[in-house]
Amino acid sequence: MTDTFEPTIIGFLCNWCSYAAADLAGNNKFDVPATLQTIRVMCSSRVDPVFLLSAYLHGADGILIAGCHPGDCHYQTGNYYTRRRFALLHKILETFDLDPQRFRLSWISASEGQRFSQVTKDFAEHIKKLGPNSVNKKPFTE
Amino acid sequence: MSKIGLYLCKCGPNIAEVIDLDSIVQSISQDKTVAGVQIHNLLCSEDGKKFLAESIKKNEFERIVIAACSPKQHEATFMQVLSSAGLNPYMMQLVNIREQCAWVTPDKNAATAKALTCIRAAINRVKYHALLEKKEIECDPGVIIIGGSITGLETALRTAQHDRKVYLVEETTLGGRIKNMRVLLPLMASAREILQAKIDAVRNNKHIEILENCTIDDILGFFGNFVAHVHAQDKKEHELKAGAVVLALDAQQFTPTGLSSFGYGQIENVFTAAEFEALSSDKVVTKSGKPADSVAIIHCVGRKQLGYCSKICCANSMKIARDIVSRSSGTKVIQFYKDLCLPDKSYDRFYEETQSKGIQFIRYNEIEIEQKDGHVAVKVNSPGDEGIKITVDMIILSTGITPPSRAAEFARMFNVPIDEYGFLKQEHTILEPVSTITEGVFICGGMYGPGDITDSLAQAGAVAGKILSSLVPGKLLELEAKTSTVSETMCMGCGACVDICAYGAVKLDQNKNISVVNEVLCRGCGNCASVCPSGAAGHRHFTTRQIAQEMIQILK
Amino acid sequence: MTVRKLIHAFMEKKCFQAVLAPVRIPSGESFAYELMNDRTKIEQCEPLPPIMPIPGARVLRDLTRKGEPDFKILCIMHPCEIRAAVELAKLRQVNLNNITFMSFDCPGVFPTKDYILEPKKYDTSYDEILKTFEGENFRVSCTTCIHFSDDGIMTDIHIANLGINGDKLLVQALSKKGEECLGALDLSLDQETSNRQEKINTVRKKREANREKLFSEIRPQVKGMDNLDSYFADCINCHNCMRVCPICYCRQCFFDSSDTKRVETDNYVSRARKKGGIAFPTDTLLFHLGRMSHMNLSCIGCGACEDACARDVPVAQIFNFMADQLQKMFEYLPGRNIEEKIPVLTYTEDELHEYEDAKEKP
Amino acid sequence: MKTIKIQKSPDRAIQDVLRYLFENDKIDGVFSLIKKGNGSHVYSLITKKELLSEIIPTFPLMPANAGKMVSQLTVLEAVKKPIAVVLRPCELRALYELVKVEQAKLDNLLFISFTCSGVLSLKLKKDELDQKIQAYWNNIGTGELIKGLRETCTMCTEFIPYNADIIIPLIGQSLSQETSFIMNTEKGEKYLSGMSSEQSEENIESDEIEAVRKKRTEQKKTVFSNLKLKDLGWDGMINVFGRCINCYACTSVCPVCYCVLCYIRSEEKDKLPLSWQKRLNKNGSLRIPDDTIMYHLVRLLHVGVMCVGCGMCSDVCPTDIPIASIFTTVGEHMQETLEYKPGKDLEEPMPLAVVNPEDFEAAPIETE
Amino acid sequence: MTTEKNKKILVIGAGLAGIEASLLLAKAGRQVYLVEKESYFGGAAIKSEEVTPNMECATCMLAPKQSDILENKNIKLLTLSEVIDVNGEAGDFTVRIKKRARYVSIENCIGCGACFEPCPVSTPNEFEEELSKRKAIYVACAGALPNAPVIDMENCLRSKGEDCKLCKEACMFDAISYEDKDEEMTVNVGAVIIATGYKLGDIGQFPQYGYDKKSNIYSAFEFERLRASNGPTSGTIQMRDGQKPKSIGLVHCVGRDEKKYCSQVCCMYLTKFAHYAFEQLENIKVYQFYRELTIPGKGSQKFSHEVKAKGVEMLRIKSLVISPNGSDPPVKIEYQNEKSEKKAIDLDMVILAPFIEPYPDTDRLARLLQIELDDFGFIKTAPYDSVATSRPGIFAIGCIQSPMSMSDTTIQAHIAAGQALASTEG
Repeated sequence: MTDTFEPTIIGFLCNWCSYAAADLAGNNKFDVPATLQTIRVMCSSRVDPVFLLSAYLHGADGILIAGCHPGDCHYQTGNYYTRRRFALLHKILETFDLDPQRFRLSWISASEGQRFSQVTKDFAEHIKKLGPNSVNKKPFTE
Repeated sequence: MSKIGLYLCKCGPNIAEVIDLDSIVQSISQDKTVAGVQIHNLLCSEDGKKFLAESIKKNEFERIVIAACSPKQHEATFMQVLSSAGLNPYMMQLVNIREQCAWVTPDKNAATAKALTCIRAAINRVKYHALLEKKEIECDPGVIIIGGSITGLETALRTAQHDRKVYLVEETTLGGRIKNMRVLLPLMASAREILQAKIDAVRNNKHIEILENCTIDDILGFFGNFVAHVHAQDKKEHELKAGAVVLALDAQQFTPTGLSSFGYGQIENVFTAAEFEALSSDKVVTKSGKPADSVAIIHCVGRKQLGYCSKICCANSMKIARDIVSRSSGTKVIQFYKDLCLPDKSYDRFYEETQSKGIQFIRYNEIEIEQKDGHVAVKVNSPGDEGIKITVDMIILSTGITPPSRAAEFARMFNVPIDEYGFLKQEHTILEPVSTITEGVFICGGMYGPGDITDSLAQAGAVAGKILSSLVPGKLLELEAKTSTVSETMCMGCGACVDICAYGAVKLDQNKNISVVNEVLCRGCGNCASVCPSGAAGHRHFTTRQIAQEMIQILK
Repeated sequence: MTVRKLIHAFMEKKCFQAVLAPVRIPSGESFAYELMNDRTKIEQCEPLPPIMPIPGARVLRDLTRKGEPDFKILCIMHPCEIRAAVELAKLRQVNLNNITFMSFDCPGVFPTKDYILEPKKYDTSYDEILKTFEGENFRVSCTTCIHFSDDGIMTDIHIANLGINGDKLLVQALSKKGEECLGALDLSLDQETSNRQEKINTVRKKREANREKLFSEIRPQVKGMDNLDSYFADCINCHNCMRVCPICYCRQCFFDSSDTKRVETDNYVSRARKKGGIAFPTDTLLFHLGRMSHMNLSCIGCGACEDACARDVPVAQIFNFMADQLQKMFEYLPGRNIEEKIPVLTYTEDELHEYEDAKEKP
Repeated sequence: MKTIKIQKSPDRAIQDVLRYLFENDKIDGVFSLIKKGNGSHVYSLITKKELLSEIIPTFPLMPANAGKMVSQLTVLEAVKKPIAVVLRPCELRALYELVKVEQAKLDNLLFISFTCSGVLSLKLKKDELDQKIQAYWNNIGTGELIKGLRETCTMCTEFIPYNADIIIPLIGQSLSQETSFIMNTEKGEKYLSGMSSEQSEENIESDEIEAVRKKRTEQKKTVFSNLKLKDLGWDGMINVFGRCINCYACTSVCPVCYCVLCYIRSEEKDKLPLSWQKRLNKNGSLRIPDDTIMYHLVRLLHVGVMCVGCGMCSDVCPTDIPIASIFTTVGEHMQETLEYKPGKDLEEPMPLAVVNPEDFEAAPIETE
Repeated sequence: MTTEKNKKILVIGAGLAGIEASLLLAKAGRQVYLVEKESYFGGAAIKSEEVTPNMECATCMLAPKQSDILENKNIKLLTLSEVIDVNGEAGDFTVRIKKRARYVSIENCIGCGACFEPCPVSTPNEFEEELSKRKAIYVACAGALPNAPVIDMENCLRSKGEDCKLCKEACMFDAISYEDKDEEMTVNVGAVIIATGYKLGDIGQFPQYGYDKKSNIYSAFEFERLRASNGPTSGTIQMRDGQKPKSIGLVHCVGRDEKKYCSQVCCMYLTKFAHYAFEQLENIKVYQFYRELTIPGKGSQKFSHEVKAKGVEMLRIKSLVISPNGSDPPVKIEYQNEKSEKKAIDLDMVILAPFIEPYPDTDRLARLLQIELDDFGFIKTAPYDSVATSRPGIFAIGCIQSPMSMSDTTIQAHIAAGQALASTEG
């Protein structure tokens, strides 16, 4: 069953580093999983934890946030806040055992096309192993 | 429900060969979400752009989705096309089905499926796009320079031009720390002459208004429109209006009082380099007035405590040494150094010449200074031979450079962060070295960090460059359109957004107690939008609604 | 000396021009906060009422959000209410200028629902409880509250009523404000504080035990989507918990806003299609988890949410359980000190690496 | 009127009908009360016919007013494909009111409802509920007012869903093994036509119904007189609303309180520090929050005429204030004076909306 | 008498300095001609993975600036171009520019890269310091801008008389035309800014370092590319044989004695290299062979201490000789420490920090512009007016006038922009 399973992975990419990396991966024709759907934001700090929550509760199988490496933020400090918010949400998910492993925060710089491909492939694999987000199979729960 | 037009770009075979555009056209037309779909071979080509503009006009589309390459490639291009077609350029969403789909997805079906999803998401998003425009505001090209140091003088001279008023505010009198110097690196030129030349130039420049013996009370406003309140010693109040503020205060010298091993303040004839330079006498004499036959100059005093190499001391010590021998030849000068830092291509020569003048260099690890019958003894252990002991008449401590005394105060005034050494943080160490995160507030000289006169003048010139290029008389200031917003009806004024904004672009309105975004300062990262629990803070073109719509569609 | 006398003394010395304290409502079955400057009125205030219908922090917010009052007010509240007020002050919802807090050792309060049905019964038992701090039927949050005394709370004047015998009052000044006020009075000092500390410790031990027990019971109940869903099974999305929460200060909750509540029909239908059906009202879990991510770091565990729940969902318990972990994670204790920054409004550069996936080392 | 009969208990029968509609692609989804695996009762939008077995439309519990729920579903746009909505009369009336104020769209909705003998209070604990249920079914024929019903239900005389497309008479029925479906509208006929089952003619009105109506009218009188609203006065108000904790639960569950942000919480109502001092010095004391009674009166003013008396507000009130009874009674008076019947006819204009528009404008409806 | 000055500005060299200067000038509303010799722009900076002292990602830093250049209507970027003649005076220069043929039309090309694969030629990739191969039609590196390839005619089979059309056939946009000719254009400008930058000195001239392109003795840029995640090994530090090194030697001051000047930045970037090594290689041994440590200014010392703390062996030396070792480890360094003791050590990998020298044929450029050079061959600037050359209206910024850090380069770009604006006012 799970081998036919094609997950839906949402990737929030910051405009300056990770989105550029995704483009670079494209220029180099590195593989990127077709199951990844990217959403472009100016800074990873725009990614409100509530987005992640609703993405998950509305059935996303994997959720990735990617931004500039700490210290490289195009907006000085944005990604430090992103990290705190992500950690906070992650802790909540851990405690309730709501598939924390379906969420990932990665730092991918504009030159790391290869890495973008690697990170997304690994993540997609990892999600495939986890199988579909159970929320989708439960009528009447979110 | 406004008419949405969808355009698919084949990008030659780049997209078309991998993604089955026709099937996409089919399924999209089935959802009836768009008013029209068109495929084009290459939208970014001249004829592509023409086609796009005409087609938009002909079909009276109000919102456009373009599936082509990365926004980084052609978003700007297509936004222009929209404007030319009479649409607001922000009524478009560009879907990246090349770099992030066709080129990275070998499996054609998968690629087509992925493309379809992104396109649907974009359609669902563009429905909620709002009309945006780049605002333009008037701004004052004038400059307020704080600090009458050589840096301040230079900045004034470089910025003072017709149509640009420059205010030079100095707490005492013009000149700064160069006043006490005899000669300047690298040419051993006369400090007084150079300084005097600058001061005269400033005094004779009709665009520069000098406010000596004046203190800044406060500076309000923001880039393009600052208002400073200044009061003179005679209690006279001034109000200065300008577009930019330059912090050009002089740095200070590290005072080695705490460091017992150098005996500073306890042992006679131990001077800091600055003190020594300030000594007016032509001959080099000890406190007791008799000529100093031997002088030891000790490098890197305070480097450990400061945590950085002050860059200029090595060369400066050589300068002093050479000044000494030139004034009283026969005086023996020894330099005790750790690492020779000679940050100028001419300095290796300078060093050789210095040596050739009989000035001796000894590397030290540890050093200790003590009184010895009227003289000063230097106990050194240095690599190679341990424990030398030399007696001299005078000791000069080459001390490090520290931030201006009022650095912190001004940092607070402009909410500019301070680095761990007490200097003002640059907006970006490499790309914006003389700017701060508060737009329109620039730093040079002592505010910037340790450096010699060449550095100071350079920084001054750089500040001038920034100001001349960004505040052009008569030219309006164009603002970012994708800024943050705060809903007056929803905001409770908790100030979370104020706390996290790196640019001080969000401020609390004390009367209404709600947050207000200053669009001049906002760079549009959207951090405030996600820290705001109630969603009162928003991010133009990346509204919660827009992002949610995109996301929900993907998950359908 | 009684608390009321003390308050009068303060008023006479002009330490305050008004008092904000709970007063029994005319019909007698509940309490409400009143702002008073009239002596006879103050006579009727109930410094430590057996219930907490509206958290004082919310009251103080109503009073001071738009600016400080230009007269001094003494606020008499339960410790948790004061801690909440301090959190709100950090969030600029409460203005503490001209506000002086008076707190008590708190034995806990009863669920408002129960109390209003038979106030007499609860009143009598409460008088007993005040002596021993032993009692039944408290709010669950109260039985697990360890900040019931003067620690972990930023108060000004603390009245120690636990372990103080009879007619004496142990009045502590815990801030400059507090000292000034006490300084204004000439009180006969009496070092004798009997066995207060050990009594506090016993109570705290007991509460800690309860806390441990409760949390270990909850953990399995909320593990996994199904359990969590059952935990909130009866929730009807009235958002009462949020409205009575002393921390939730938003004029309008994000989860009531049109961004969440007014979306296209198709969004619901397609969600329903995915799994066969969705419940209405939608997004119950999103609301609770989202609210958690918004306010839980500041949650002071007063239990108001559970108290106000129309369907007796043990909201407070799950929120306290989570708050305990989140607050430990950032070594943050809400209401302890106004200088302490709320963790999501600050950062340090070198932290939380276990949550990020940085450059991997090949 | 055209009627079909199905030899099953109501819930089962309704499931059959819906299954039929599903299988013949007459509907794309069903909106109804269901019982979840974990025992909770919620409204739900169902799109798989396999899940029809979960629905229990006539189960006497109202976790939320279905009218409000359908409004959430259709506030921005009408549903694209037909959906059958099973709901109670008062919920349908609420929905009609919401349509009038542009908060819902009826297109593509098929309404199935039934003569309603009320619902049990949400305040009942699980075990209480289980006992009450039996009593409820036993008395449904006679319409005996059993304990545990919502007070407003006991005094509700609008228990016939005149606007539903299909009406199932429950009152006066034995509820043994037969359920009738009266096709109240052409739409109803269109949908049920072709369903192979026993056809007949039936009327909604009946002696039992008349009896129940009487009973409830009596009850209404008693409740009203107990409330003693007439000689309540300010002190009385304080006694009734004194324990309100301003949680606004009544607003958030009220089907006809549709504002995104209630006027009472809008920033116009924020207190300025000075406003306190004046009043404090005048009265010597001041209750805070000070606008509790004001709030209830404003709400009464805003929605009184639209009140359908569903009773949600009382059920969610944490301090047991009989809001519903007060609103229903006063509401009815207002409605009588304005000769307005909420939820009866879409064409009937909103009386108050004409009178005092600002009240509504105060709360922004779209905050984009 | 004052003649109306020409407001256009010519910027030679599109590295960090040229980019920064051009953007400021364009911001002020000025027309800028940005002349770049290479087929891509970005200069030496884009070769680095990270830059000191904050170890920021260089690409992330420059990419936005580069796209600003490409999108800015006031800036005309001329790649593959050189200045061949300059006449006139400050305020009114006439400049002739030679534009070498790209054989690929930037307008038509959409940068899909379909043309690379079919090209039969394979030749060392200069951008990658010849650590990898490229085709005759190529882009310098992935993500190079402008996003269009160039044909290197020396190596193209067509220059060897063959009628190879493979790339042309592969291109669907008819972007390739073998008929392209070099062009000349003349522009009139009011001021000229020279920002042609530097190159690393040729180590070959100093036999004692035993440097060649086959051994495991590397020059700085070779190592920089090894670490670059868009480089030949996509960022994996490895020896010629693909093995991971166990020990690395970093050699400072290569050529300082001979050239008689300090190149300013080597100490810092070698420290960065050490950081790279520790970041990537488990229990790696790192040795630094230095004389004087030049790490001036804020932040630098902190960074170097942090790296040292990871276990760098700092060896202060008087002299040293490096030689391939045949055996394993493959490199031998014999050195004399500051106590003049002779020592020797065998290492897997040695990285040399060569002196920084002006960009090739600066003297030609200087002759064209009639400006003076200093004794080191850099463009001579005034002592207290650091970007002014010996001729009014002509400014020199960045490493073409002296080795300097990136931040100093930016500072000079800012100055030059300011002075160019001022000097062409009115």
